[in-house]
Amino acid sequence: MWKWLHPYAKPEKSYQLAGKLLPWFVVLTVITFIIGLLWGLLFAPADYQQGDSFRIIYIHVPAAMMAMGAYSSMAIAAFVALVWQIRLAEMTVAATAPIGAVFTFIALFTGAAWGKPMWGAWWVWDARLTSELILLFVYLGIIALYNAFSDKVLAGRAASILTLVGVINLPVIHYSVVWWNTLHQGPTISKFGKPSMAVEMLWPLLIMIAAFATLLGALILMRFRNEILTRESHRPWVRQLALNNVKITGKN
Amino acid sequence: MKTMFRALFSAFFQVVAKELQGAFRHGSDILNPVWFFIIVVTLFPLGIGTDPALLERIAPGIIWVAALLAALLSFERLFKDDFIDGSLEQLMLSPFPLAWLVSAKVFAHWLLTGLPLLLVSPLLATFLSLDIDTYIALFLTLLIGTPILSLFGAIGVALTVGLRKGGILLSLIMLPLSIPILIFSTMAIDAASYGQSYIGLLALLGAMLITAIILAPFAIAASLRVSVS
Amino acid sequence: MAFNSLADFFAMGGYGFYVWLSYGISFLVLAVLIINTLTKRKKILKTVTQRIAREERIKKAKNRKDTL
Amino acid sequence: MLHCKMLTVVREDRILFKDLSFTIKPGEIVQIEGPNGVGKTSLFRLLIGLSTAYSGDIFWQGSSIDKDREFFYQQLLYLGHKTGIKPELTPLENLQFFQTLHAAKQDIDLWFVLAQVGLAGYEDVTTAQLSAGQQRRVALARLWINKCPLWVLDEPFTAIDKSGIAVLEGLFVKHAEKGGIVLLTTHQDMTLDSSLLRKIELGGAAADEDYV
Repeated sequence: MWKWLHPYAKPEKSYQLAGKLLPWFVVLTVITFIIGLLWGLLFAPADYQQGDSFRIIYIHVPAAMMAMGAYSSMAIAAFVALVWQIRLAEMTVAATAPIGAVFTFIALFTGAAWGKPMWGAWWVWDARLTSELILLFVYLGIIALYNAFSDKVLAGRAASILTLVGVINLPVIHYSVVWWNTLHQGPTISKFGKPSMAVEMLWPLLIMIAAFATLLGALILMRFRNEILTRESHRPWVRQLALNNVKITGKN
Repeated sequence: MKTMFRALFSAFFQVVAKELQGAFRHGSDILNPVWFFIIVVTLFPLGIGTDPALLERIAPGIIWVAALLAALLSFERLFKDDFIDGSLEQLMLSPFPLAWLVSAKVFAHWLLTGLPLLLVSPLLATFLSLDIDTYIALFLTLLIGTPILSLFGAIGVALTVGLRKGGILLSLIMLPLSIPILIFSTMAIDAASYGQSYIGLLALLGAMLITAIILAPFAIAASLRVSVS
Repeated sequence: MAFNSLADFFAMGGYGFYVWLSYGISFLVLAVLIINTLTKRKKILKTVTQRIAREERIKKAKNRKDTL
Repeated sequence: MLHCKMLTVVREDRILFKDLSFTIKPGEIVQIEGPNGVGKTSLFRLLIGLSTAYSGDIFWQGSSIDKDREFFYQQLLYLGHKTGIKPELTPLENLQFFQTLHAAKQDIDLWFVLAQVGLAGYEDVTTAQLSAGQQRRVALARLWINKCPLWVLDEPFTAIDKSGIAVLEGLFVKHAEKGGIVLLTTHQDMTLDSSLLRKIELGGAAADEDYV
């Protein structure tokens, strides 16, 4: 397997591979989003308890899942980067962090907007929302650390280490928050989403999850390509690419 | 006369513009104090419990203490880098009045640190279950109070900028000086939460702000002359 | 179809504000992320061309004698 | 005309110099000489009003520099050990900033000036990415765009090679011919004709003996 993968460990090859994969991801994203949104917003029946407000679930749950998914892929990439010293994996960590942060933000915001009519408050210190908030802080910490280094190779390594520390710590944080929440006996909360769903509600959710997953993939590919371009900007192939794409401006 | 004023204002504008330009080139760095502010505020509900009544009771204190700490983190940036690279010297050798130029720097500092706190304050209000009237009071005290913090902080930084380990000293100087702002602001917010009038307290803060705007630049300029010599 | 009319659809059974706010903000944020990614690519390529232009200028200036 | 009367500076418990008096007339290029640690930089910093810890008087065009700072600073260009260049801005932006802040020449092609100091091709990179020598060149570019008669230059030749020194010396001579004053320190050998250069010797025996 490593032999087959080897040529793709070269930045230029992986840039091209990412470029070849990207259109497929984009097309899949658009199709699943259209189907999922139409189905979820128009055809799925209203929830008998929550009415139409439950339709927020179609972005909340996929965003929350992909926020975690993004972190998992970052963690795997960080592990690969640190164990096998593969620079492309470091780039993946850097490329994924902002996307994960945005997805986490969406999950938080939609959670709050769903909670307002349900609990009467925009924000309650519910275990899930709180863990989600801490996940956002962790993401932002990683991004800030990455941006603080001017040498992007070192930055990638530092961000990878922090990501792995987060992997060990995130479950602990999650369970501590859950435990803390039960001790504090916050406002009684009907947990979101988990109860067995009617099939006609579940299908659009699955499609939306697929949509967010492909969107995550497409965005990772795009940002991954950016990272490669930044770090390889001295190589002839990037220079040629730049000359083909941008007109030279400025004073000569 | 007219050209002199124009030169004065273009110098002010240039100082602000270059500060912002430099800060934005650092990218997400400029948001760090705000994130610090948000994280500190979220630590309190996690530490003392999520009972909305309790949170609302202590919210003014939490938010103002967090704002103070966040401001402390950002003060160093005000003159330290300029001192190290020598642009502070050049600023002091400019034919424009030093007090005027440092006010521009303080204004830029407020735009980069005070204003973001104002912008994220609605978020914190929801975290701490503030009602709308209390929130308005909070917003107004932040609006008047954060520029005072920037001005006071600039004096502190100007006094310590030449010292090799000025960091903790700066906090020791600054925190006692900012106690009045903390007290008046939290009093105003408390009054608002009981539905009482807090105009008087706001006026007091406003008076402090105006005094600070008029006097602080001269104090900053004088302190810089001491620190840099 | 879960709704009888367009007005019903926008009202979302009284939860219209929250539902559309959620969807609106979510897609807005996603759009910002996508635009940011695309402009970042442009910016990277532009800095590369700027560097090429700079190298040209350095080459041109090599022959001058009256500089520091 | 720059006139100093009875300057005395005490640092911690050491006398750097005592009762120093001199006058510099328009059109003079003056080199302050003396071994390391004799207080050349300290002298410069009081001449430009940055440091106030001294006794004695300094007059520029007949008025005390502490009294009429703004008038003095309109006519002063100072270049210190620290470049005064902001690393997060580009050389172009740095010079633009200098133009506004020090009322320098506006109608001048900064690209041309930067090419003159050997920075062609580096005009729009952030200065942080430049070498120390290049950063000094950005600072030196100020010599081309200011209108000040008094130049106070602390080690202007640092990180400049022989031919570059000759270019700068040519610039000094031209400045002096127009009635300007150049006050400088340097460790490098100058090729300037000694009739054009006046030297002021600092310290030596007098300073070394005096411990308070």
